[in-house]
Amino acid sequence: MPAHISIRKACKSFGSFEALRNVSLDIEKGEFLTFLGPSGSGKSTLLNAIAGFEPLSSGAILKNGEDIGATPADRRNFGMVFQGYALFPHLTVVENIGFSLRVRKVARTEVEGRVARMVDLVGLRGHEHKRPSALSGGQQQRVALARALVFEPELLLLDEPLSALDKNLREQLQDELVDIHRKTGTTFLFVTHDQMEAMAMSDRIAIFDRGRIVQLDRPNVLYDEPNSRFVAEFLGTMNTLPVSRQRAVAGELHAHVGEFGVRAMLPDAEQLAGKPAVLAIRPEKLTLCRERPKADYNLLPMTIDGVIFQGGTTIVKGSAPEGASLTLTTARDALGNPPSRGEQLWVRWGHLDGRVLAG
Amino acid sequence: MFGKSRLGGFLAGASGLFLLLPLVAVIPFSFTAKRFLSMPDGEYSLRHYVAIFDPDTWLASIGTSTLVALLSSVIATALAAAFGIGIWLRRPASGRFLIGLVLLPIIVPPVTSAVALYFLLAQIGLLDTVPGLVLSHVVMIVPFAVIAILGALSRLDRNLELAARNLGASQMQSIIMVILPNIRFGLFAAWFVSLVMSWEESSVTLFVSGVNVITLPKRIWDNLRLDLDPAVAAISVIMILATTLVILLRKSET
Amino acid sequence: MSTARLRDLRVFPGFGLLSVGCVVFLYAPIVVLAIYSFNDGRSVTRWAGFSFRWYQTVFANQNIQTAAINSVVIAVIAATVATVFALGAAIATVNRKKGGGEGAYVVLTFPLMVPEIVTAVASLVFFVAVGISLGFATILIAHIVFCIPFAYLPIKARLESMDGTLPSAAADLYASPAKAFLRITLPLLVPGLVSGWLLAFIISLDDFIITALVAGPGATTLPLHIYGMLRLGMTPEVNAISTLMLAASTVLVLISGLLGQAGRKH
Amino acid sequence: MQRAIKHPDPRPRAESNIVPMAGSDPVRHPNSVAAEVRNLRKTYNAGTPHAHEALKDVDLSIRANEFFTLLGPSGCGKTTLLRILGGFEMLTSGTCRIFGEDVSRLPPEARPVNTVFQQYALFPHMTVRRNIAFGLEMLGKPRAEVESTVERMLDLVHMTDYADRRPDTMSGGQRQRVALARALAPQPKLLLLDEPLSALDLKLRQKMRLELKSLQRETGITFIFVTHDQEEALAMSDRVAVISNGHLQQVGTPEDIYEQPQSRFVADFIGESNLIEAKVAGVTGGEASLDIEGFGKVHAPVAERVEDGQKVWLSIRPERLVLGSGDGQERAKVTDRTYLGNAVEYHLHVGEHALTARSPRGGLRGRQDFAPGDVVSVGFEPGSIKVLLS
Repeated sequence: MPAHISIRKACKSFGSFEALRNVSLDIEKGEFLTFLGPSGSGKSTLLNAIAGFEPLSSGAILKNGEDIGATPADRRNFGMVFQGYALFPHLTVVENIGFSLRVRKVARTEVEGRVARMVDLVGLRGHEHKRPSALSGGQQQRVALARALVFEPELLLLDEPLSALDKNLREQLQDELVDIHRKTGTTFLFVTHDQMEAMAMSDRIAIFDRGRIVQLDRPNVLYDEPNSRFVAEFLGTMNTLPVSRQRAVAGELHAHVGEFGVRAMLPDAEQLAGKPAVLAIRPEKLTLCRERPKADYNLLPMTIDGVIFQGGTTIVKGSAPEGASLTLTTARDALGNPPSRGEQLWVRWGHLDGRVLAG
Repeated sequence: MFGKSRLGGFLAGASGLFLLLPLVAVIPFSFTAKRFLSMPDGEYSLRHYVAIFDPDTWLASIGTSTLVALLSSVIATALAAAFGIGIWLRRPASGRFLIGLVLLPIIVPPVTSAVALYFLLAQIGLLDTVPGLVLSHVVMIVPFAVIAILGALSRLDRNLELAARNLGASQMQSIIMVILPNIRFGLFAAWFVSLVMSWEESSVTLFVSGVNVITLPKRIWDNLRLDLDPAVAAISVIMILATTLVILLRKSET
Repeated sequence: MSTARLRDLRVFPGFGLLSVGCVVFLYAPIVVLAIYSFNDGRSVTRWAGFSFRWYQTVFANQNIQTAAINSVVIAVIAATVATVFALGAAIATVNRKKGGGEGAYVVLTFPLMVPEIVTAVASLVFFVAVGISLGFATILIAHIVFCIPFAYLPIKARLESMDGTLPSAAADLYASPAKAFLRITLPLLVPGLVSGWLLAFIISLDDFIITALVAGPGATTLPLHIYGMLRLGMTPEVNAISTLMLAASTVLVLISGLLGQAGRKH
Repeated sequence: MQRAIKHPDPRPRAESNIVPMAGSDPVRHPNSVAAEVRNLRKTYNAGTPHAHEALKDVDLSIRANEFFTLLGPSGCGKTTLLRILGGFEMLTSGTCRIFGEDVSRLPPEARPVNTVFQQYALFPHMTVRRNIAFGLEMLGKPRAEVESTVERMLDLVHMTDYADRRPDTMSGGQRQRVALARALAPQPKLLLLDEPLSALDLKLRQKMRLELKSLQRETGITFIFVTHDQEEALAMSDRVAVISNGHLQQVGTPEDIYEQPQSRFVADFIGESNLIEAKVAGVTGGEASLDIEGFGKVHAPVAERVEDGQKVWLSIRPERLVLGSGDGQERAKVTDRTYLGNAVEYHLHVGEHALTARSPRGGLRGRQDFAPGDVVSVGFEPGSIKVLLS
């Protein structure tokens, strides 16, 4: 059985700029899939191509196995929530939501019933006859969502819909979006450059870099097992230390940072042996010690450069051998006396916490 | 923020005074009891205001001006809207060039326009006719209507059109149901500017009409040149009041 | 090819045609006028070959020369004086919402709303009332006055688009108000001043209605002269001088546009 | 109005103890007061129906050599206070002193203070070099001194390569550095910074926090920094003043503000906090027994006098809630779980109360994970409950 939506070898150029380079992707029915990447990485370009706003330079977009590349935007039956919402300013909330049914010449009574159900779903009861300009940012976002869902699209495209909102409201609306996704069962395709937002909401995340999808997986897999230095550094904070003398030993990788031995569990350890590589460790996986830990590997000396108080956690910045900089986060109380600038401490980490990546 | 400059205040006051003084000075002249243009010396009269209601002269000209202004403003607005929406939707590579080309005639000296239109209308036999005058006015005012409509379109969120298409509206539906309603103030502004400009147009009108078709500015001109009729002052006062009224109305709207 | 069809669907063919039609419609009269100014024959309807003879006639005409010099002298003086007034007015009115800035704006732009013929009548009546005899002086005074609003608008726009914290920053860096104005505000206003001056210059150069009414018997300007020529009948000489005026206006506007662009870069 | 220009002494003065040595900590002199405001009030449109009190009786002392932050939500009055210090707004009543001198009536150009504006306000018609030189030229410094100071400043903010560029050809971060250099060049006694990082993107903002902090340390100049970003305030400041609604809410070190909030506003605004209503059920020796409806009793220290039956608020940080299962104390239900990469956030229902708990992932010890619908026990780390009366 063909996938719900398939992208096959999609390429798109604007003049000499290649926005998409040979992207292929299957979107499963009912999933919450996020395109995540820095600006200009091609995620919005692909979204616009799927919506039918911009044709691909080459490649195909398939819906249930059928090529929809030539279908105009108004016949694709995909809903979209725009970045600035693009609500029709001259129409009220219910007129906005009912727009797609009106242009489809749906009977008036049915329009009213379906619009009323959407108004309930997004919690806009009492605001039905207001104009968008009289609504708050969060309410506008809900209207945009209802408008895009009322005609029961097969796919809902969301183009950075939360980026205009402040932090608290954004977190609240993230929960609501996940909730509506669960209730409607519609396939959600979400575009964002905010990695926290992506991790908090998605079933799967596709990470875009310079027109390519570099990794596509569940959020925890991407966070814990990034397949490249780009993914590792893009998702959250990551320490990357250049390693040398790496060799594969029984499915494990043994290497050195300066004079200190490091080990990481790697199924494809053979491939990295002898090539330039970095050791990647999350700041929260590092443990700070005042005495040299009793271990033969996975420990490094660290000279403290600064301690940044962040309320619940404290960030410690410092430098490791070979001039590499290290960042680690700890709970405030874990340290006893906070370390001071210039102090010489040790860090250690577990056998499964570090990863060696090409770079 | 830019400091309180006394010299600036003086220049601002002087500018205002210079600009308004003549407009105010014309008021007493309109109330003279004499038959020629003069300061009233103790005797005031409304006779020149009454004269405006002569159906053969002033009233006829007001009618002609209104007819020409209505026709040319509607045609100019329609042309400008079609041009503006076309450019906005298609965003052709030559868009900026085309817009520049349409706006450029604003800088044509009125005398040059007058000569050119005189020449053209003479060739096609429309000199001194209402259609000829309408055609001339449309040529003169289309660029201004385009400015008003492009202004409204530039404030229109491009995503509105994409949203309409995404929600299933055809191109025509999206123009009628989304674009036009959202530039309605721009359309109105374009129409209103066109109306006013056509109504008061004089430089070209003087050249291309004048015997069969006499607009209000043309009649003022003739009267002033021929017999210094104080009715000219009366009609000027009425037009100044009308302008003030329009400005006040637009202020209260916003 | 699927992508080509998709592109076509976004196009609404009628609009392209209308847009081009609009342009043709606007330019036909002027283009015809310009072409016939190079006609070798005396007729303004039959083409008899290319020649500059009408331009030579224009340049040899003593009356046209006098009128042209009058026009330029009046335009230079009027534009300069009007720009000074407009600069003062703009500085006094911008960013002073409480102090009647809006009222000042209405007063300063009111003459733009009043029909030109009415302004002309009013100016004439005013000069007669105060007893200034019509001539060169009345033309000049009238031009200075009606140029102020045109010079005011670009200067005001420039001042409003200027970052309002810059004078604060100058004061923060120990500049007195006068120094802040001379070192920061004035240099940044230059593009607005130039376009205001050029606009005033063009408006003054081209004006016909007001000039005609306040000119009196002796003084004349180029538009007045052309009008007089036209009353004697349409000749290719009129085409030539009209085309020259168009060329002058175009060049001035292009200069102003280029300066505006250069100004925007900084 | 006084127009006498009193410019700051360019040389470091003994009593202000400015230590312009890169890398070393400045000598702290807690007795020296850099800026002081007393009974400060600011009312906009006073006497009209639109009168708005932006600042209400603010008293504040800012010490020499400190990095002091004014923190609050937008419209709280923090920017007004900064503008009053800079001389861009006149105070309605009260006094404002800078290094002991009453500057209440002085125009900006007569104050020994420089400002980094929110949008930088760089002069667009001048090069970087000319921008930085402007203040020194206005002070009438000799040409050679101007030039050498400008070079030093360019070097300090690493912008020597951009000295002859104009501001509009540079990125936000570069402009920000130029604005800093321009404001530091005249060696002000006080540097005011009006949300200078808000125009930058997240990664750059984080990097600039460290740079600003070390610049302050290197120059020894007193920084007064305005922001609405509490993370920024906690990360950089020596002391923070939290302002809300024109009132000074609390002044203290970042640790104080975070650990010992004195009001619900501060607890909620700085970091995240669970705020729970509770009733006092007895006090013994500085510790109160508190009854939370639908949960039971908890104990917490109280600083102020409270009476039995009094309603109070408890503030508990999400990371101080300990979730567990299997000890028979399960009284909370997980309603939502959000994956955050380095942590997992749980939304809980405890009786009538909705709580948020955050559990860090990582470190060497594994933590238990829960799913929506799980019933769990909730414990509090010792000393994690703060009792608030307002």
